[in-house]
Amino acid sequence: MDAIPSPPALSPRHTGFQLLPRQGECVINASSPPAVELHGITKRFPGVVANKDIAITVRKGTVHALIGENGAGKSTLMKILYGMQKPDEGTIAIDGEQVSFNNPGDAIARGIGMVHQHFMLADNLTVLENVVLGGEKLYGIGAKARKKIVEISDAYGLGVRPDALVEDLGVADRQRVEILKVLYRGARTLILDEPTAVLVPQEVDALFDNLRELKAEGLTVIFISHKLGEVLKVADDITVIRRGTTVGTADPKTATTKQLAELMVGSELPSPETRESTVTDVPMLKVSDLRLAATDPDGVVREVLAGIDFTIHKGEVLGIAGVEGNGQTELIEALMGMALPDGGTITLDGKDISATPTRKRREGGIGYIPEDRHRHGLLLESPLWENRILGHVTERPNSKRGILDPKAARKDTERIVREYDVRTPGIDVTAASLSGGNQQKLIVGREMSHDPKFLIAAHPTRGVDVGAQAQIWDAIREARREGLAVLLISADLDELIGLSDTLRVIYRGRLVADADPATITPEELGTAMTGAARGHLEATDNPSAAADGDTTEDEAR
Amino acid sequence: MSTSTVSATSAAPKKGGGRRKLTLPWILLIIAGGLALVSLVRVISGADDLTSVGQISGALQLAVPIALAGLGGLWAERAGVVNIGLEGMMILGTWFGAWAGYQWGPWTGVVMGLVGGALGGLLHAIITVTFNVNHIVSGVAVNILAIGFTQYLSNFTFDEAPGGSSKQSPRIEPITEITIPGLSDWLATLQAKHWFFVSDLAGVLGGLVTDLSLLTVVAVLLIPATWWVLWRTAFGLRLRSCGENPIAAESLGVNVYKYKYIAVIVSGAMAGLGGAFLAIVSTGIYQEGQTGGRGYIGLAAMIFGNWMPGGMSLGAGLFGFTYSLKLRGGAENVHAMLLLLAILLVAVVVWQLYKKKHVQAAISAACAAGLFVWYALTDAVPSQFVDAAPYVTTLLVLALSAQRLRMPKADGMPYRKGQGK
Amino acid sequence: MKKFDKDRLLLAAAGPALALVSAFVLTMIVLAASGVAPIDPLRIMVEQAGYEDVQVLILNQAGIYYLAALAVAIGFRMNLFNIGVDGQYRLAAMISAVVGAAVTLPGPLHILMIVAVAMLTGAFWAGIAGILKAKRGVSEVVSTIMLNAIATALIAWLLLPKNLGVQVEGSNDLTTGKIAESGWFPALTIGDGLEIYGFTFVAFALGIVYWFVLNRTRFGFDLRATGASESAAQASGVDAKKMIMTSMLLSGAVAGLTGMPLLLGESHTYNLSFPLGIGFTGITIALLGRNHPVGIFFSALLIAFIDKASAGLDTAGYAKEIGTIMQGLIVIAVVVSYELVRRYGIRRQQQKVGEELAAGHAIKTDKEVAA
Amino acid sequence: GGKKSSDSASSTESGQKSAAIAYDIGGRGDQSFNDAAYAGLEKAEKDLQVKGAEAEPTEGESEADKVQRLTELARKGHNPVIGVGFAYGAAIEKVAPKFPKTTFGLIDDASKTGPNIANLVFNEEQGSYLAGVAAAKASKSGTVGFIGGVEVPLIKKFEAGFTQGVKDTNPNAKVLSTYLSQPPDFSGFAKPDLGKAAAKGQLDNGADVIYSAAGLAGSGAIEAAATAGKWAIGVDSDQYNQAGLAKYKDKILTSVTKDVSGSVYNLIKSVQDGSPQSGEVRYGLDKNGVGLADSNPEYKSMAELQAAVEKAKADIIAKKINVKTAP
Ligand SMILES: Nc1ncnc2c1ncn2[C@@H]1O[C@H](COP(=O)(O)OP(=O)(O)OP(=O)(O)O)[C@@H](O)[C@H]1O
Ligand SMILES: Nc1ncnc2c1ncn2[C@@H]1O[C@H](COP(=O)(O)OP(=O)(O)OP(=O)(O)O)[C@@H](O)[C@H]1O
Ligand SMILES: [Mg+2]
Ligand SMILES: [Mg+2]
Repeated sequence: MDAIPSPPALSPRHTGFQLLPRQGECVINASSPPAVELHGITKRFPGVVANKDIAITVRKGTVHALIGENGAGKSTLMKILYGMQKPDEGTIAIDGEQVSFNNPGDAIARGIGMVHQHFMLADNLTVLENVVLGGEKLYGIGAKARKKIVEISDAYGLGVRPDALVEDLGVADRQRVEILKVLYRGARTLILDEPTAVLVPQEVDALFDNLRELKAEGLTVIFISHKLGEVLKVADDITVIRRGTTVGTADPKTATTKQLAELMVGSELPSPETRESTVTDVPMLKVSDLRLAATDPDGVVREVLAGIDFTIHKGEVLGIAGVEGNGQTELIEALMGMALPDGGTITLDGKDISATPTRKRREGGIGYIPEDRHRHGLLLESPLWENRILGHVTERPNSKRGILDPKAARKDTERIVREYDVRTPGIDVTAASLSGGNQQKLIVGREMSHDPKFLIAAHPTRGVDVGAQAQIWDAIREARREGLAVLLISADLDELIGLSDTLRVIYRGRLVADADPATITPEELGTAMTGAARGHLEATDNPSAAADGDTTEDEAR
Repeated sequence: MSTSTVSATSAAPKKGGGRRKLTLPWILLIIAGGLALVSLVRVISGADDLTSVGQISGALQLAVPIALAGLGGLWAERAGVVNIGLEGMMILGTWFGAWAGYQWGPWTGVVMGLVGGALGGLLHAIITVTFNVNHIVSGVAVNILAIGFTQYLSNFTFDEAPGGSSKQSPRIEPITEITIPGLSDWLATLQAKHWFFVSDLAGVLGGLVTDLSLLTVVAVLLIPATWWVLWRTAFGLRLRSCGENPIAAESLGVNVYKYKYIAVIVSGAMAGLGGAFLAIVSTGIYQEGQTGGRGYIGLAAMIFGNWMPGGMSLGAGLFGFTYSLKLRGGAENVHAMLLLLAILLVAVVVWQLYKKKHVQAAISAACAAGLFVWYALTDAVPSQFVDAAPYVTTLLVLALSAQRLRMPKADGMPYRKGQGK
Repeated sequence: MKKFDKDRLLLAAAGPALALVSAFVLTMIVLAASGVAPIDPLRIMVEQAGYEDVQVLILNQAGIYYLAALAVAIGFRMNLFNIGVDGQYRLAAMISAVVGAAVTLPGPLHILMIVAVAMLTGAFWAGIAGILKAKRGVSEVVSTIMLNAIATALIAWLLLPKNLGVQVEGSNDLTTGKIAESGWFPALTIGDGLEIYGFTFVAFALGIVYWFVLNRTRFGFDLRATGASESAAQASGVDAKKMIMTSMLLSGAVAGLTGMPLLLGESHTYNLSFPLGIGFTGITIALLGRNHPVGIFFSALLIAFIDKASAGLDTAGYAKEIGTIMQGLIVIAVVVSYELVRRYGIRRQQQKVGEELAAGHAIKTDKEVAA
Repeated sequence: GGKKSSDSASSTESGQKSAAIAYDIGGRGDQSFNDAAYAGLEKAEKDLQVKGAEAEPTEGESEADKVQRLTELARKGHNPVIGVGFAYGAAIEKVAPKFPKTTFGLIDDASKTGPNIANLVFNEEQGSYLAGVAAAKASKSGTVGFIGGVEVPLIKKFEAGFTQGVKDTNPNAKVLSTYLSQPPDFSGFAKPDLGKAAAKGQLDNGADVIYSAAGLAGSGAIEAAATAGKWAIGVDSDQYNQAGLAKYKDKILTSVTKDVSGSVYNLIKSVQDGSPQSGEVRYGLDKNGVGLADSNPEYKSMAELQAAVEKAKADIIAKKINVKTAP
């Protein structure tokens, strides 16, 4: 990281890049003013400068991508544009007109809509209620609003059910509700903050189709993502932010992901590829005929896991592909002992642990990188060193004979922070004050510090920037080489294919298909995840898969 | 080949879709069933007061202050502010209500009771919303302050008034009570015949239309009104969104502070109205310590009712009913309740057997048998247990009913504008 | 770095100072508004606290409050709101008094037994709420409110002469009979019959235990983790239901001790005038002390001081409700000023960063410093 | 040792006599027990030129606070020092030996004795017995009601006497009895709405005379009875004359009085006279320590009832009737 030159010294070293045009000279379309023009934006938070003298110009009717490391200040900048935060310095112009937003209401009135990185939905309210909230004056809160929602939903193929409770929706559906919220208010400029982080390829494609359609209607989209391939695919312009300031722009027609990554973090784009196999034939985790039923609030019993059978050997990474909500969460919970299965056995390193409590399983060598780090991995309001103890309170160096050893725990936290490059001012800051990527590195470091025999890694790099991604992948690879068995669950199919030694597809609580990561393409895997394929997937089995990559607009419906 | 549109919705097994809603016919059927059961117990035990006009109207009068406090809690918590200061706001309501009531008439008292409670609410709002202080601390402080201020002020006001003292106000003119002339008498006569079910129904209906203070009518109407405002208006939607996810609300241009303030002030006003009701309708005077924990009971009724007006009034009604039972010839009435409980437990046993929960069924059966024996061997329950009846009943109801409580998601959480993630 | 620490120290002291000053000012405004000379009552109160006998009263009361607040705090540390301390300590005091009066054992054993019975009773009563929460999901707020009332009724019934109670000829009181002297906790006598209950020291010692268990044991870590995030704690291997039970039982056991200073040091019997309501004061104190043993200690002292010092106001011709008002104002002033100081601290930090930037340093966020 | 709270004002100005009362929970202004004690002190201030001092308890206080209060009053030189209510029993037992020259008055408790303790006790059951006689006579339905504020032995004494009086007068009569709360929850004395609800229940069950020994909650019972056109019987003081109840006074048949005020006055006077009372000072019907009020003209007009009451009173004084103290 030391290699990164400080921003002012950065020079356009690659073709396709140019120094950022300053002083608003960037008038691409002379006839109409830019949709959004941010100038000299500075925003300070306690102990950190989130944005420093940022300037961005977004042309009307384009998709403008904003990329940068975790904590680079992208979300902050967008929140400023959306009126959720006030800039300390700088100006905002919308359609050539200088504006000042005191709250999101002002921004909405100027036709700006934002889909936040973390969904802004009230779980216990219906879709309709979530959509009309704050915009009740438009169409009321009753039948007229419902009609309008259905209308928009149909027009863009969002497939939203107005009367469903949001808590019953999957992530993709929530995303669509968020987009609908914005469209409902008649936004002309849409901000999408990492909309694809939680989506599978098909969903991403569907989203991009929607974006193109919006663009065709003259709407402007600002798009944030860590997935550089996507960015190149959908964006018309790209702005790169580093450490709170704009460091350059790129032309998606000419730039490569490698170049983008280098500009972002000054290092090479990492790849999850792991071709040398370390798989042994010593089984580490054996799951047979695992079953789990859940009871709905209204008493209906459903099978959420059925007949799950698999074995993970020492040094093997088993990847599970699947659309969210098909039993992955439950599988993890069953393996961790947070949910007791209704049948089947789980054997870890020869020992039956089917009825063992979570604590004992963790002591027995299960490491856990949870899918939702805020809910399952961290005590957000506690200092880092206490977070280092979490989950391993009974193990050294955290405690001795039932008594905590804060000194040792702190020392070890410092080691983790060093070894895993967790960027933090110290180990006494709260976990909440780390950016997502750094939180994730801390968790990975913690779980790896107890020499797990078996690691559950759920979306280990979700929302994490490319640099941090590489570190996490390296950590997993290294441990695997030393005999670690890994269960990998990820929505990022490149990651899944690249890291796994074996691939299985989960669909409606069953493992329906398996594939060889050496031959399978993300598109084929994506198809299988929708339940379209069974059994062993051969690359040749599915000739249409190749077409998936460039799905066209009309297919989206 | 159109894999691209397969969404998680269709692929993922739906979670809890199609929650079953209780429809009106079902509700009526359940009520009728309950009444029939009570009626049966009444006929067997001869405790005719169980569903008498007086019992029901007494229950209503005892339930109203609790329900108003509960309603107050509901308003605040729906907007995400925990209000344990209901008791204090109620105290303010009793004091202000009586202070204005004895001087300028009961309706002025009612208005001032509202204002007094609202002042308490305002204080709570300032501390919790503006200063973002732990809601429970603030509520506790409001309670302490309300006690201190009213006791202190009484020294200067009531103490000098004729008929008052430093602990008690002069008497307040009563509020008009209405009794529907023909109907009420007819129902009372019908009830006095002690027929199975018919008399009970007559008693219940009669209780609801006899000696009904106008303020009771207002209070009872506030329950559906609250439901309508919170669940059927844009204002209510915004208010509830502040309790579910204030940051989302903020991101849509809702002024969360404003709605929280309104909610907490209305909450205080409701509790204050409950206090005013106590002072003006229930007793006709202010009396130090007269709320006696009813604010807490209101809070409990609200949680009991799952933060919904209907459930809350059910909880308040249960309290009112059992309180009234205990106060009106407690020993005998509560004795009859033993039988009711035993019968209910038998039903639970059957259910548990059906669900193949044998251990639980055995425990329930043992309890039921114990209650039958107790009922058969005695004619009255010791008065101390009579006193505990409302609380034991509540606990039992809670323990036996499946708990699907769901409080507003951001209830009690600190919120600061512009701090959202 | 050194300067920074001094800043923090200053900020830490600013909170309480600001709170006390503003609480006193507010009280004075209230007094002045009601036409009472504002200084005088306060002067009387301060004067009261200078007297040895009042000091002893304050200390003893603080010990009692301390126990109640610890009980509440244990619950709070894992997001359980035990409103039921009031019922728990009363039932515990009553049952242990009965047992203590019925049995005679040699010195320390007798005391130990009474204390153990009290803890068990308190734990039992709290355990009902715990079991209802763990098994049936009943909100502990509701169940403990109910259990308080039920405890009252149960005690009233048990205290009847036909059950466990004793009514001395000619007395209108109901008691549990007197505990033999072997069951009295030795007190620290400081001349002229002034006694600091021995149990007061036990109470404060328990604060150390509380601190140790919470901050230095695995169990304490699990408990705090559950309070901070139930889902994260569960994933870390904590059995949430067991945790609810355990902490409720612990909270109840400590609550059971609340009555002990009085029972073992003063009344030696449970009677109709055994104080009630201490559990509720305990909530105030626990929150005021931020559930921290040292914080609780000071807030217990503060509340006890106001209680006892204001008791003398009415003999001096002032309404002693002034004390209650002051308590309310202090609670508000303390928490609000903590918040204000905290915000000020953040703003200052922000300013500093801004200044550093203005001074032309490179963009040097904290994160980079550590990297 | 340090200074004591009472050191500063070491004693009242020399020569000036003073007496002190320490109130029970509720304190001055309760229009009942404590106010009655205050009335006695007030009278003594006027008639005997003693200076009066008062001290109120705080809610939830313990024995130690009572000890402190009494000690402070005694040390300041007040004599006598009177504890209003049996709650002061244990405290007086502790303090009295330390101030042998001070007389301590203890109301409602005869169990804690000492050479300088005067136990001022009342035969509430005797007054209540007369109320029972009156109620039985006034009742047409043969059902009467008793409402007790809090179920403590003291209030049970009222119930016992009342029930006995009713039964002795009309063996077929039915007595309904209700308590509003259980100790130590003393809110039953402070919630008139509970009194009202209880009275309504009794009225619905046929009672036409209701006797309430429930402090302020009794006003609710009186209101309910009077509104229904039935008789109410008050307690402690002559409630016919209470301003707060003026609206219902016509239906207040009588009140069972308990001369707390007189007992306080007598004790102060005895101290002033140099022969302080000591030991049990019992106020029964004989000394008019308890009795029935007759302010209501309608009561006076009921000759038969009055006759029966007078006879019962004479019988009790003559010990022909022995009134029980527990139901
Ligand atoms: N409300 C806030 N209070 C304090 N600091 C904040 C706040 N919001 C953001 N920051 C800081 O500002 C910096 C930029 O954060 P921001 O969320 O904008 O990053 P980002 O570029 O969106 O990162 P990511 O890719 O992880 O989403 C972070 O380092 C963070 O520490
Ligand atoms: N209330 C707050 N107080 C302090 N810091 C905050 C607050 N809200 C946000 N932040 C800052 O926001 C920064 C980024 O938060 P955010 O959750 O957007 O990170 P992220 O990297 O985008 O996370 P994720 O990858 O999980 O989406 C954190 O570094 C944190 O410092
Ligand atoms: Mg972001
Ligand atoms: Mg992120």
